[in-house]
Amino acid sequence: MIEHTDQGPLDRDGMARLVARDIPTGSFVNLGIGQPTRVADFLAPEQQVVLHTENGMLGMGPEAHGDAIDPDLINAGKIPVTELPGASYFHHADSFAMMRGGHLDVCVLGAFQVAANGDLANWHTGAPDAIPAVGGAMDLATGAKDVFVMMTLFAKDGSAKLVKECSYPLTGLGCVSRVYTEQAIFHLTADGVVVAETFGTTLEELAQRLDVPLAGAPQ
Amino acid sequence: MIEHTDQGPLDRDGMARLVARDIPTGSFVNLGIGQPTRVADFLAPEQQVVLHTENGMLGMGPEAHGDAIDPDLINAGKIPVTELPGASYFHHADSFAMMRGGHLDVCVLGAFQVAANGDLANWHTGAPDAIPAVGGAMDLATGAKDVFVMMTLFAKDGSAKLVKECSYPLTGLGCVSRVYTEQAIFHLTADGVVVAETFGTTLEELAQRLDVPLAGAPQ
Amino acid sequence: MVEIATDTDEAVRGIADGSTVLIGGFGRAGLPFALIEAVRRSGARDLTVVNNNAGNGTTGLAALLASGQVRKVICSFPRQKDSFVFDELYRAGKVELEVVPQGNLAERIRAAGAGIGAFYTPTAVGTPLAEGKEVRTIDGRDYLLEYPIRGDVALVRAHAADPMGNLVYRKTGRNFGPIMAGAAKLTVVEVTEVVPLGGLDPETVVTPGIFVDRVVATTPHPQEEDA
Amino acid sequence: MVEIATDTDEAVRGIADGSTVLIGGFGRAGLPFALIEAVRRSGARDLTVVNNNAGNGTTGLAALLASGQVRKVICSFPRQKDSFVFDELYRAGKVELEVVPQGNLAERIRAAGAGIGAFYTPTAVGTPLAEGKEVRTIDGRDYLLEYPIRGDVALVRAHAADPMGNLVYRKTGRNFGPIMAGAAKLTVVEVTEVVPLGGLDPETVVTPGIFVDRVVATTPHPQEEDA
Repeated sequence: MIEHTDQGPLDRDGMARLVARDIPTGSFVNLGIGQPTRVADFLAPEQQVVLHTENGMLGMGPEAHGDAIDPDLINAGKIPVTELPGASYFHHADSFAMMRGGHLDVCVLGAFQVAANGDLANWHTGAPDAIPAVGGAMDLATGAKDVFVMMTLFAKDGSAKLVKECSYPLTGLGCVSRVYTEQAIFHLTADGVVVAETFGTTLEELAQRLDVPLAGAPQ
Repeated sequence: MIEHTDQGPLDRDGMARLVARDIPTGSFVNLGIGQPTRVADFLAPEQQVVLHTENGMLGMGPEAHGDAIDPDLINAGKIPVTELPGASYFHHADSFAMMRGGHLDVCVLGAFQVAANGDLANWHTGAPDAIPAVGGAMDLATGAKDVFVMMTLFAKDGSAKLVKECSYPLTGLGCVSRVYTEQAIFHLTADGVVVAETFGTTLEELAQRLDVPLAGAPQ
Repeated sequence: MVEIATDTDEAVRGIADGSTVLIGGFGRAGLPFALIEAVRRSGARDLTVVNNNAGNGTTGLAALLASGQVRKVICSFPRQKDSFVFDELYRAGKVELEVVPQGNLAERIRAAGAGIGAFYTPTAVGTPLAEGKEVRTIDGRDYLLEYPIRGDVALVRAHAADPMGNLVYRKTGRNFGPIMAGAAKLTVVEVTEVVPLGGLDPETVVTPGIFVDRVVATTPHPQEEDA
Repeated sequence: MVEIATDTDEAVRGIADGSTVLIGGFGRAGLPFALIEAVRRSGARDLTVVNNNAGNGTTGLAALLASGQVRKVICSFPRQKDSFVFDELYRAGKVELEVVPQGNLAERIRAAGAGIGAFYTPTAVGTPLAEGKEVRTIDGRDYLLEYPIRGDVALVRAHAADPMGNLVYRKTGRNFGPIMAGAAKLTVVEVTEVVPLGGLDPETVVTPGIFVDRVVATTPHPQEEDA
């Protein structure tokens, strides 16, 4: 466990950089819509990571601009993207079979809440007037070998988002293996929540502010 | 009902010719291994029939000879065949999805026995020392919209092959819609077995020799 | 041979009120914009629409919704920045919604075309979308039982067709087209180009013509790109 | 990037005794003849082999059977004119046999790769091959419950691969390759040619490289054509 107390909390790029750093070489990776998309900017070519987009492509390249925009070539966030050499296209049933069948090594998702046991809530606030919309979130959460979550550690109202039990409707059960926040990286393991690194805070401080037991922290 | 008493029973080509005649224009058709393969020789170009082979092809052409033989291009009977313009290739799961999903209009199969209710027995004699081998027979019997059977009406031991109930192990339940034999064409309908045409015999004679009720025949 | 329709109105003729209409496309990629417009013009009502989304802006699927022809939407992601037409109808109780996880949606459509009676999927176990669904434990893992989604009609956009109805797509425009084409009683496809027989390499055909009933050539609709 | 093996022995290294080995091919089309030979040389024993057939003549799968390395065969059609090696072993009780209708076999292999826990199929209902299987009536029709067939290893023959492991096939040689590639923990592919990166059109890739672990270039074995 490393406590980076010589720096403040991570900014968004800092979080994305660390997620990228931790993706094993040669992985097949799906980056969720929004914040996780930024991880692509920090993947090193020598990592040889292949990006999957669930609307039917492996070997997705960076966002397309100007003349490179092709309305038939978009990512899951409906942003125009590009194609890398060695890419392939497939239909939706094949794309989600790839995911459900456990062939994706890592997916990176945002979250409203993650529970200590790996339960994920990221699709619905539970608000009575919200229109439900799930997209591929449940498929990704259930299908990828490793699910990394990127989120702020606390909500705007100050409540922690790493919790004993999710209060929001669930996306998947026990699926999250790592949580990247601005203050710390958490590994969710069979032995409980392990803090891997802290940023601008300490394990002890985190243990005081969170309601979940952190391995190795003072009780 | 037409009684062709001015001629003898059909020969094999005669049966194949009548099956071919009765396949509706524009049909997608699978011809079983062996005798049914011969139907292809009698399909008229204007029928625009597209042949399916379950090992992964639509638009199959005639048997290949000489230099046209390609070891990667075979039919379900493992005979080298050719490719017609407008053909397509697909993998086994897609090929049988096509069949099981009810997209094939007609398949033509051989049979050991067909029951009056459309039950088919064509994969196993039930002999205790026989090595069971089913191939695509059950998939075809269950999947095609119409299953036509081509067979002799009587076995070598003189027993009828169009029966009240199959004694051989079944391939599919209630799946056969027509039976082409050397002596008659039978339509298996909700109202029972209807003789459409006879060859070298009469409805009355058939009714005497078969143990299944024939619509319109004297009791 | 497939029917090559002379225009989109002819291509969509005969869609009955109350039909379930599978509509390809993810966002605007692969969206059969011209066929949707033709269905709108046809006046067919009381439709159940299956699409990944529930319309954007004021054209395409949103226009079909706005004209009151849609009774129910089955999709994975109705809520978008510019899904205001759907949002308003939904909040007013004027359209039903069934939300299905995207992969279960795709697999249910595939199952319809493949003659699968039902299947067990791990996706959505333990979530609100599992409510009312049968759960089964297989090899220690929980799965939900899901049933096929069949269409009376499928509307698909592909890149090119040949006279047999064989189809090829362009890039991520492929998405739901190949599975929807197999899952409907009547499959209508708009393409940029109809090529002559022999004009498609048999190795590269994505949707065999057996799944296609009618093809119509249309230019990609201008609104497809800027709406 | 996929591993490009220098020879077939390297390509099949590490296959443990007792493995389930999915072997592509229908007849000799798409049969990974050189990889089967390498498995035979490896001496791996007690194998369960999944293939459409159960070997022909004295080479390929028949040779693997003859060398006593196969405990069980799962196939749709073992009996052929020249399947005497299998026939003899089977009659002597030296090899187990599970006969599966060809389409159920294909769908069970697909299900393994697609993460489907089980599925209901109409094929084989009411036949001896339905014995012991769960029957369920859905919309008035009876279906059997079938489970996935997973492989420890898949041996596949394709036409060409690129350095990402993307594959294209030739004609009816495609058969079981694409579904077996997804259904095994380790997928080994023999190809006629490894092309440079960018050498395959992304629209025409049949098996994406995500399903492939090792590729080895081999000339189609001469015995493939005349054995």
